[in-house]
Amino acid sequence: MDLAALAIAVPLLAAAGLVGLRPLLPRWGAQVLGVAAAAAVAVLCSIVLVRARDETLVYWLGGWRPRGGVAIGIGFEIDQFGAGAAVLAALLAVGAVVFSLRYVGETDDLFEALMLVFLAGMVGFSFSGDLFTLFVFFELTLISAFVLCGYQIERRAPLEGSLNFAVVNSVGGFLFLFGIGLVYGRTGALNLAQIGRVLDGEPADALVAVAFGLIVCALLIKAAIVPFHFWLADAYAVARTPVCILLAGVMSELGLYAVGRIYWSAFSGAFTGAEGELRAILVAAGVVTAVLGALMALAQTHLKRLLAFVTVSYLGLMLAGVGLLTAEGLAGAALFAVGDGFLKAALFVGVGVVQHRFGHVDVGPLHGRGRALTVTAVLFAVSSFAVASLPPFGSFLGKTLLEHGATSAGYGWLVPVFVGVSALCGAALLRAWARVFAGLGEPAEEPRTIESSGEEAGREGDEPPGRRPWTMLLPLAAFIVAGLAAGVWPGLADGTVAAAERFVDHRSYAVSALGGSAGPPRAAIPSGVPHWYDWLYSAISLGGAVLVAWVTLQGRRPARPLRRPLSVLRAAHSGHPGDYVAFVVAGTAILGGLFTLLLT
Amino acid sequence: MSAPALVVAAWLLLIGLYGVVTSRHLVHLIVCLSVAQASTYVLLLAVGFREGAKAPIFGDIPASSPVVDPVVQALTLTDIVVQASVSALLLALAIQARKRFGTVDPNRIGELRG
Amino acid sequence: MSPAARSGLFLVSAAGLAVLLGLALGGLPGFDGPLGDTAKLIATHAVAQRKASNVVIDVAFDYRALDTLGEEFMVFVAAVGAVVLLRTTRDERDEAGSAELEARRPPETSDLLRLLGTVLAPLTVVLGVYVVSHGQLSPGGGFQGGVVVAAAVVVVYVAGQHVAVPRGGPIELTEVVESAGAAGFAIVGVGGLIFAAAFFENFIDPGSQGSLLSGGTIPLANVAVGLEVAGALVLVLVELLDQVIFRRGGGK
Amino acid sequence: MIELQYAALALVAVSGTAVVLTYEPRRQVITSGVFGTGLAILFLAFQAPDVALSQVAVGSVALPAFALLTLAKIARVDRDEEERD
Repeated sequence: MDLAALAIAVPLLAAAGLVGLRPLLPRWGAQVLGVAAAAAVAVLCSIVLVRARDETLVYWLGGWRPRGGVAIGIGFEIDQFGAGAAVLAALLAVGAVVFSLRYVGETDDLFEALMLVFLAGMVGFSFSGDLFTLFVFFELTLISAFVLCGYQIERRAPLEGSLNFAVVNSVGGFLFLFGIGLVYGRTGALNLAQIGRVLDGEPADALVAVAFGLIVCALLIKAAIVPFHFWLADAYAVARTPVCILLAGVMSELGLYAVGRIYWSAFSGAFTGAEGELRAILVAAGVVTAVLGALMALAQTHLKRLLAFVTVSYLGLMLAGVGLLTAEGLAGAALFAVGDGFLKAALFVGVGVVQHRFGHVDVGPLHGRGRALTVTAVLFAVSSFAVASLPPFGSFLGKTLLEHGATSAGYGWLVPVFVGVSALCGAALLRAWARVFAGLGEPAEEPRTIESSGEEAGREGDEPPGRRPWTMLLPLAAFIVAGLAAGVWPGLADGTVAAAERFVDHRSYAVSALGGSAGPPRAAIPSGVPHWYDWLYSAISLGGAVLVAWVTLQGRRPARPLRRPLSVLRAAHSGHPGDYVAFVVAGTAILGGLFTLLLT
Repeated sequence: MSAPALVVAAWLLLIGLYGVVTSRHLVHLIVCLSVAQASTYVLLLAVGFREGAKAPIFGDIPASSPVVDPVVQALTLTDIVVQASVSALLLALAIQARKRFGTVDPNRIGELRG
Repeated sequence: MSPAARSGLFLVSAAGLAVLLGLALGGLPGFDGPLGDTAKLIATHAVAQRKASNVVIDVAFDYRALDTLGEEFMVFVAAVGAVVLLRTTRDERDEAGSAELEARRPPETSDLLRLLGTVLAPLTVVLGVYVVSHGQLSPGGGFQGGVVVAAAVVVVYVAGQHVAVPRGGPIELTEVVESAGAAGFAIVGVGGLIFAAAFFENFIDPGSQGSLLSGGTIPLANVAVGLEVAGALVLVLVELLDQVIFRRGGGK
Repeated sequence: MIELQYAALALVAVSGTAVVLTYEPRRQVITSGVFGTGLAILFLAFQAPDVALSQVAVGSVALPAFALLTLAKIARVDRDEEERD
């Protein structure tokens, strides 16, 4: 599977070329190179995805095949989930680079170079079957992402967002590496399958539980799960639109992907018998995140920050899906991540167009001014409804699978939670849409702090206002179409469930990586979604979203009983890196403690 | 006896994070991060150390002599480079923070609330 | 949170974390057990397979070369990021005004410093090249040697401040060196695809143990990394130095 | 060798704590240089000369240099602003 290696080498070489040839390359040449490299990655990863249909692709870097079940070098272990994540990242990157074509600023060849390294990092992360290589690409993704977040150094908010992003995620890196050290000390292995084989032997002890806890916390920081989520709202709210597309569309989801990957390949044998407890912990964390994110989204009047909290909320839903520890839940989370990833990218592009036109994204001052942007208004509304699980978009299909997974795992009470959270997030989006694009309701409360003062306001780019180049509307439409395709592609739901069955098969993963004999493959049961009641749930979500949006549109401030809890919540989001790190340590102690108490 | 090394590793992680949490100066905060990261070097190398074994460089020692774990050393090399890269960028952000916010005290930088 | 609340939350949680870490670390084997499976395989076979006596470098540049590729591009991003994050912004330029920028000439350096620089720099470069080229034999390698070379370049840069260093030329040259190094390492990987069967497969004859060219592609990779690290470090340091030296407001 | 290891561990633990508790940044950079060198000695005692060399390059030279330059720049901005006022 040389193509998989090329999917990492091509963007890296292109990035080096962009920087090295900067004096010679004209601007358009650099842009062509950037788009071409990202598109090449998309093509390469798609071929890999197609080839991964029937079997897990194993690729040993440097030709170092394992000897007697012991890995010597680094292995890629690529199944449809890993390849799919890479395709999603590459497609979003193509859209992001196209969006940024007419979006000129300073030193932009460097911008494209950084985007390509960022993409290579995510692709490597999705392919890796090695714990330390996961860490390396985790850090590569992080470091390029936070430079991209802070790209606009002439403004204050990006600087602070980037700083918090870097500090909190660096701490995540330490936890990750500490966990790797513990695992390596116990197993003498870095290859996930090999770790799994050593750990299978006996039930987990404190070392295994704590190591798992540290690694999971590091990944949950990336995935912005409460209480590790604080940095995300700060960073995503201030990054430039093309960066947001990749951050919110795929980077955080990759954290959850890695939780699943590491659990099923390495740790699930050691935790046999304790799945119930682990399920309860992960689902609880997911639900708390989903609800909190939705409430915070409703409290926002800054469009990008609003989208950031919708992202947090939906990441919570996905964690709940992965945390069910069943193939169906995982498949639902994956499909939901793809559909929602495209639609959220579309929403960020929509907000980017608004920012391009008006120079800021505060709902208050924008009241009714979006009427001028007809196409954007329509597309933004469509994506908002789709995010609130409008059939037949991918988000609807994914959430349907999630709900089925929850019911069959005995967590039927999750269904109303999912429906309610979708309604709240949809309401937050629709209310903002109604204010900005339709001029309905009262203007929002006082402008938010970010970018609201005159000094901070500034258009993204040098284009004269009023023009909405096709390079911005094209990705917007394409992302919506992709989100739709993720819902109507024939056989996608069943295919995803089948892929998930393979993903959660601990034993056959090890066999495909290191050899040995596997049992018969598990048969995937056709999901049969959507049923009639799934349409009903969707209708409730959508109706609830419109209703909540309508009710909250009337008042300038939140309802009286909600004010105090909301203000406490908002005060916790202080923008202080010390606070955030303290929360990270608290979360790690709690999660690690629960794992140690309940899983050993 | 591996206990002292492991205790020092855990201590460096916790004290480094304490510094990050209580910091009043961004440069101080960044240096404290590097202390916390040093904990991972100590842990990795302690995990790979074997009493009486030599460094895994077969220039001057016979090929059969016992050596310490070469893999963790390669991992630590990578780790050190990660730290250098992240710290350099954070320091660049600190300079910009001073220019834009007029302060390097994280308690007084606070644009992003709620 | 107030500072007291923040410290309180941290101390309570850190105490909990300390207990967990204590429990976990207690489960690690001591210093007397056998090496882990992977390490044992590599420690016994590396020299025979690669002929390079420094097994750590074998691991970093051959067995686990992909990790090092990721690491090199982190350095690459750090250098690019320093250029991005420390660039002079438009408003700063407006504020300073072109006349004032003209007046902000770098200060004169003393003859002694210049002499010291002239003598030290070539010696340091030689040392750096030695460290890079002997990585497969003795402790050292591309990263460490690259840092040494960068130190030499920066000494020249600081000592040579009296020569008006035109902004643009040297920086761009450094960027070229840095990206050539980064690309070079990736190309060594692609070479494995072309001349052998897998990405980063060692496609050059490993030679004999102890010789300067032992290890096949390992010395090549070391040179690439050395270039990249030296270039990147020079970029970061020069960007930081520029912030300090060139802005020494002589016009005031 | 194990004695050297204990001594280096003690040095690292003490100097690491000192780095964190030195809140004055300029003095902290000096302590961090000591800490970085202590780590390098510890790595030698761990039979890791390659890592020790990297640690000297990064912990004792590059990082303190970065940090000092950053502090110099911050002081520079402070002074410029005072002059302007």
